[in-house]
Amino acid sequence: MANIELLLLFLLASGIVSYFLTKWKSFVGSVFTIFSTMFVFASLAMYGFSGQLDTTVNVIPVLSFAQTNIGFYFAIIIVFVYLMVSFFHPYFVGEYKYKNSYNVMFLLSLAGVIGTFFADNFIQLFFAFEFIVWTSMLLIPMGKSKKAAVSYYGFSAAGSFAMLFGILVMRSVSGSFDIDLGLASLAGGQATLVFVMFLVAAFSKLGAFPFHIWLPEAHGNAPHPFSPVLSGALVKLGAFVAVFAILRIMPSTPLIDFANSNLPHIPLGQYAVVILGSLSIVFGTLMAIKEDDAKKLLAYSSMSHGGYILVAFGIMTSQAVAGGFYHILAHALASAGAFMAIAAVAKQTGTTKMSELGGMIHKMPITYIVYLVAIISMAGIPPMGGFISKWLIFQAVIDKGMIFVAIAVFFGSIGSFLYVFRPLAALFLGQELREYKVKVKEAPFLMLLPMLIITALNVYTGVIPSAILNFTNGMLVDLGLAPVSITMWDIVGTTGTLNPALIALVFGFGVVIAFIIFIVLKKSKKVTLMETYTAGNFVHDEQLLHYTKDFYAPLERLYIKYTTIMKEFYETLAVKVKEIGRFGKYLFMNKFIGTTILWIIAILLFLLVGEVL
Amino acid sequence: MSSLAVLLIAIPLIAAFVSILSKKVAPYLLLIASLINVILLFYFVPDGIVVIGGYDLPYGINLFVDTFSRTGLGVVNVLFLVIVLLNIVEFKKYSSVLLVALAGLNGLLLTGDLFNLFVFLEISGIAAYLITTSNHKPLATFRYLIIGAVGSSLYLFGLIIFYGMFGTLNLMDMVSFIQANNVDPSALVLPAMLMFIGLGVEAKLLPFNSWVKGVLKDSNTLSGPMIAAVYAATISFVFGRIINNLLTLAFVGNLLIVVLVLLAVGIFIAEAMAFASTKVREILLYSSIAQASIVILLFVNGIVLWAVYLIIANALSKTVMFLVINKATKDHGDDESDSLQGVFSKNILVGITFSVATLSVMGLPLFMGFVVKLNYLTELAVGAQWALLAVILISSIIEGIYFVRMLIKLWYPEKNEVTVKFDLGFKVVFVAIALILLALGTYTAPLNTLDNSIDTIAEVIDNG
Amino acid sequence: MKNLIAFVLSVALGVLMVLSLTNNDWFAQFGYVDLADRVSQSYIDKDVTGNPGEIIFGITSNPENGAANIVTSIVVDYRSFDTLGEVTVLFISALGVALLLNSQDKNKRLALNFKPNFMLRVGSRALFAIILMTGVYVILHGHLTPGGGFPGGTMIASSILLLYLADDQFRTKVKGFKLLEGVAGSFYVIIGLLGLLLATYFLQNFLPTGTVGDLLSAGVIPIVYILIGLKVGSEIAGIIDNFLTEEEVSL
Amino acid sequence: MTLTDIIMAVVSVLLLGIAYLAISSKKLIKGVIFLSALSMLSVVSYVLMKAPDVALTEAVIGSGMVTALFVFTLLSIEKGEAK
Amino acid sequence: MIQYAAIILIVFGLYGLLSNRNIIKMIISLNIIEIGLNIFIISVGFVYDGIAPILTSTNSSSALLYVDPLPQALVLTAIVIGVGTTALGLALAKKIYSKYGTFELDEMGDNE
Repeated sequence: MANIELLLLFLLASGIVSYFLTKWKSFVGSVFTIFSTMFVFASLAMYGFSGQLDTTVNVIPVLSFAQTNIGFYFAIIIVFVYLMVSFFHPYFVGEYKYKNSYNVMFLLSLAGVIGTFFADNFIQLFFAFEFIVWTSMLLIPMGKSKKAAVSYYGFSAAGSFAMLFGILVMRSVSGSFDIDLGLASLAGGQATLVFVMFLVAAFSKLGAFPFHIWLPEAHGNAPHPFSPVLSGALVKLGAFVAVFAILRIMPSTPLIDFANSNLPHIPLGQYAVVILGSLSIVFGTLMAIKEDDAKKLLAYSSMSHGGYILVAFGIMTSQAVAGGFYHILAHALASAGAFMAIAAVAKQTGTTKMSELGGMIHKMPITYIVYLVAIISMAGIPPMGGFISKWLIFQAVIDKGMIFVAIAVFFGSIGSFLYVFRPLAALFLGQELREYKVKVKEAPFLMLLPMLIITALNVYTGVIPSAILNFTNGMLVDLGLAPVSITMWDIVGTTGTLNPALIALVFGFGVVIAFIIFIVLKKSKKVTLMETYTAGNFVHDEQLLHYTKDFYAPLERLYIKYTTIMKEFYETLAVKVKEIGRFGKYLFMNKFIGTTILWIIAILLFLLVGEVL
Repeated sequence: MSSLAVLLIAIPLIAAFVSILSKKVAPYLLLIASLINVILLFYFVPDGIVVIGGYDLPYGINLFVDTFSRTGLGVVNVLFLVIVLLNIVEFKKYSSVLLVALAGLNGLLLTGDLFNLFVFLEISGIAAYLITTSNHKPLATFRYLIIGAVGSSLYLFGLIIFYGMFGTLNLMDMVSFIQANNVDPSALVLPAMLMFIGLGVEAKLLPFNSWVKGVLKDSNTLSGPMIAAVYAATISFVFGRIINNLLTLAFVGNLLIVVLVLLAVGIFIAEAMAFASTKVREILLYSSIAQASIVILLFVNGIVLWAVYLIIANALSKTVMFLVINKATKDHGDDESDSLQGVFSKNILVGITFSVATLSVMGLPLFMGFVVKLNYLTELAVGAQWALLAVILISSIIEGIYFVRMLIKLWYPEKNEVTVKFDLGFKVVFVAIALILLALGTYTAPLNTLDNSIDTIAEVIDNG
Repeated sequence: MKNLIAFVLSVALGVLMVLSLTNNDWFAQFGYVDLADRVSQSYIDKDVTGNPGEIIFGITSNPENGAANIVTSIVVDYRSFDTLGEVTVLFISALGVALLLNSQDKNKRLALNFKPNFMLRVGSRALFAIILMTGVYVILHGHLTPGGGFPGGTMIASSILLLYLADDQFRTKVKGFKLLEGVAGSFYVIIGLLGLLLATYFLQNFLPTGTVGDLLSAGVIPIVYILIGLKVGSEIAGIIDNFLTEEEVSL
Repeated sequence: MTLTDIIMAVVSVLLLGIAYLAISSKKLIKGVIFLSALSMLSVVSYVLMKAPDVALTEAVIGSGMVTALFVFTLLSIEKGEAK
Repeated sequence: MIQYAAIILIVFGLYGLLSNRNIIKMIISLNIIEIGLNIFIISVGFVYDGIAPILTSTNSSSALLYVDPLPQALVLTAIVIGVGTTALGLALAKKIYSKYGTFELDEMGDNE
């Protein structure tokens, strides 16, 4: 069965079934959820790659679907993340306050995802978009913080309403909600308007620079099995919108022609996107470096990776765009893996604070490996998927000669080393805390399975990217870009050719050697706590540091003052709205009848002065 | 028997007159009358112009029964019956008042004569003042009375100026006269604006609505949904009819801009006021002010159909929301959102229906509010009202934020458990309304069938 | 100071409204109205349903509307529906006053500051009769002379008010008034419905209209006015009773 | 200017004057009395404008009944304050 | 002239509502608005040299020049409605007085 409509109906139905099953036994309901998700993934995977998905509509006449390469690419990645995460449900869902609705909302938001990526008109796209917003929004408060959902909704709503505005502008031009028709009809000022509106949507969904506040809130406080979905899957909705905005609206209407200048040949709008994207990379990296909570740290890393995607799309060359698309996959896998590993740790220990954890490698070695591979991919080190995408992006950046962007991009990469290493060190390495020594065990098999699959894929995408790049080449052609030339083993860039398999081989070889050295020359010595120092930061009293507290304190000191600026900005905004509200109450809603009369008199006076005089 | 529509007014009236004779019979009369009204409305009342007293318009008074008024009557009568059914035991002594209120509301929706409309405005207004006395806040009721009386006086003032200009009191006659003689819109500014303000007071448009707070923030299960849903729907329908036929003739050029700015600012400030509130009922009442302003905005822009659906969606949602919160407040004694935390953790079903209503008001998909919102925004875009669109969208963000905040507070208990018990009747009503919202949000075909009929009838009135 | 500003603002509004009206070409100047432009001329000529020809007092018989008092013809016939609403307004305010001031039905008279003497009591009884008769006259001749159900009913009520003022122990039978009020109101609606049944339309006149100017003319108008008179009288008397009594609890 | 005009002008001025007094008087009972006077004056204006029906109704209801109700309200309050 | 006075009367009533904080005075102001409005309505129907719209044995023909009867009918309704509102307002005032012991809004405090 590969009819999209039927898949949607199936998800709705299984949502209802899972409600009752979960009510009866949460384990059974969650297992049911796994099978439902698996079914959807299997149908998509079986027919989708060959483009044989059935998009006809028989039951709900208002809907209409279309399979595009881009939509399918996003869909399969996100559904895969959903599937992987659903394996965690049996162990987590039972604890939540409204466990029945958890599985329901999970399945419903999955339905929204499918609706989004297979939509063939903007209204349906918006419908599905909003549908995902509220279904996922209701899941977040089951985690730690109740406020997180509010900021998640606020930014999501801002984004989707901006998109709606853009859609409506497009509709007024083209007269229909059709995606291709609408995008093709734009020109001039309207194109700019729609471009900006879609970018607002893309940025706020991706959590890129000016709209990043919700990311750490929502990712950090969401239920543990939902954080990977948010970061690995739902954030990518922003990238999907960004494709519309950056690659489909503006290329036909460049703002300023840079042909005769020394600047790179990018329209101004895209150039701004690139700049904002690199800002996202820098800020995300810096914020992640100072974060204590492992999940929030990864959330900031999502922000910086969102920046990579934006930079890639903004540059607009085939290589860059291919890198962007590849990065979507790589980051989805890496961040899902990392978040799932942390979720597994949190499941076994109950906390995600790095300062409260340590030495998990002894108890949870497999989880450790999963996390290690994930962060290696995130940092863009071979032989993982992240390396391939970053390589492509770097190439494009250098190709365009964008020095500052290049600095930002490299800084992000180096920064990644800094911050992803911290949770690794803090959670898994270092001294084993006494309170976790006894009771903590490795995660159960059902949780390890998806993590291992993801790890395998992380490696696969880093070693043999050609199959995926072939697919993205199809997407590039759809977008009117030249495909990136690839052979079975090589990726041909403008400045050279990359053979990932070879690199992986060399890398593997190096690891093996290092491992042998490690085994052979193994002699670690015990030091006292006071002897520990890192990053040039001296330890002043005897505390359990293990690379967690104030790890990069000297670096942090440089910018710690400025980290809350954006947050304060939005808080001030909220306060201002509140003040307007209070002022409004004072002006209009006080207990004196005279006020209302005064307003009536004032308005009539205003009008009559205009009319009579 | 096209005159049967008159029974919608006559039956409650005669029941009201009889009901004061015996206190025991009164509640039954109320039930029977409102039930008969619903039955009459759906099975017996035909479309057409109902002549009263045997004198054709413009000399006599007449009633319009068209799709527009029929839709309004349907919503109002059904919701009225539902609210009455839920409250009849507790508020027996308001039976006669409610009967008169029903007659007044039906009269408002039906009448095609502007002075007759004033009379019904006063009838339903006084009934509303009396309904709000059940809050036991005489000062708030007094404020409502004074402002309401000033509002209807201004309406009458505007109407009389119109009469002085055109010599008729009939809506259709007046409109066709103005159109036939190409009256300069600037001559209509003063009376149109007086009427707008007069009705705006009743429709709780922003600068004229200080009565709303006092009335709704201490409301109970009768007065809350009655004023916020039934009355609001009625006034919106009536306002819509007047705006769409008469006032649009005056709303051109600068005056149109002034009116639109007034409404747009009203929407934003009302949402901001809701954002600044912590009491659940205050949040709801400010949000309903914003929604009412949006409805009027749509009417001013000539988007009749979706304004009508917005009225319906709001009436349904606000009924659920006010019933839930007022019941909870009554049991709990406080409607501070912090103190009502976790009220739904023991009442999952009620919580779900409340959430559905809230999500519908926020305009999220799967519920009626989304369909309505999307369509009216599209219509605004078609009319190239980008500034209004932006204001509405920005306000919607604010609205969404405070509603989400409120919902989460109501779902997740902090410390002390709040125990509120809902009767079966309440639950049935909540579930029914939630299902309607869900059904109309997913299966939009019924909305589209009404589509043409409302537009055509509006044209019929336009052309006299 | 505040008040001064408010005053200036208000007066400015008034002046602007006046200016606006004087500038308004469509708005007829005070005293120079052409009734032919308005619907009113048809009420005067009684030719709404088509019956052209001059109406002569005392001669014309069986016109569409038989009242010599044109205002009455509008109030009780042409726009009778308004009047039904008006009666309802008064009804519900009386109901509301009772609801607000007399919710327990156990009120007692408000004590007056003075002791009425014998002369006052007897005199007021005599005056009561005279005012009552005037009220009844005004009601009965509502279709011929100025007045009608509303002032007449109020006169009846004020005759009762007189009794209240003259005697601080006096109370009427509120129950009786309620009965009168309810029955009179119901009959008004029933007359309307009879119009629907016997003629074609709600509130349509179904009796012969007689000769303009006769006491027994104008179809249902006198009957309706009597009902209105009774209803208004009893309602206002009820309001007065509520205002002149106090809840015992508060004493 | 005819006699009617002059009378009307006088009545208008009186109306405004008394209305101002009614609004601005400090004592409530004075305000009520001025309101009653205003109502009587309006009766005069109705008569001037050839509206006997309205004049009669206003005289009985507006001027008589409303004033009585105001006075009763104040009366019951004074009784309450005496105690 | 009297028409303008009526408009100013309405505005005076509004001013009264604006400036007064006393409940009874507010009801008085409301009444002033209503009186002004009623005079205005009648004035809209006034015709110079018109006669009162009642057929009598002296003015026995409908062909004579009458003043507009319709506004008079409307005012009849408006007066009665005004009385209803006033009565209700006064009843509420009594209720408020028994609750707060004052007619002054300023003395009632913020707790409604």
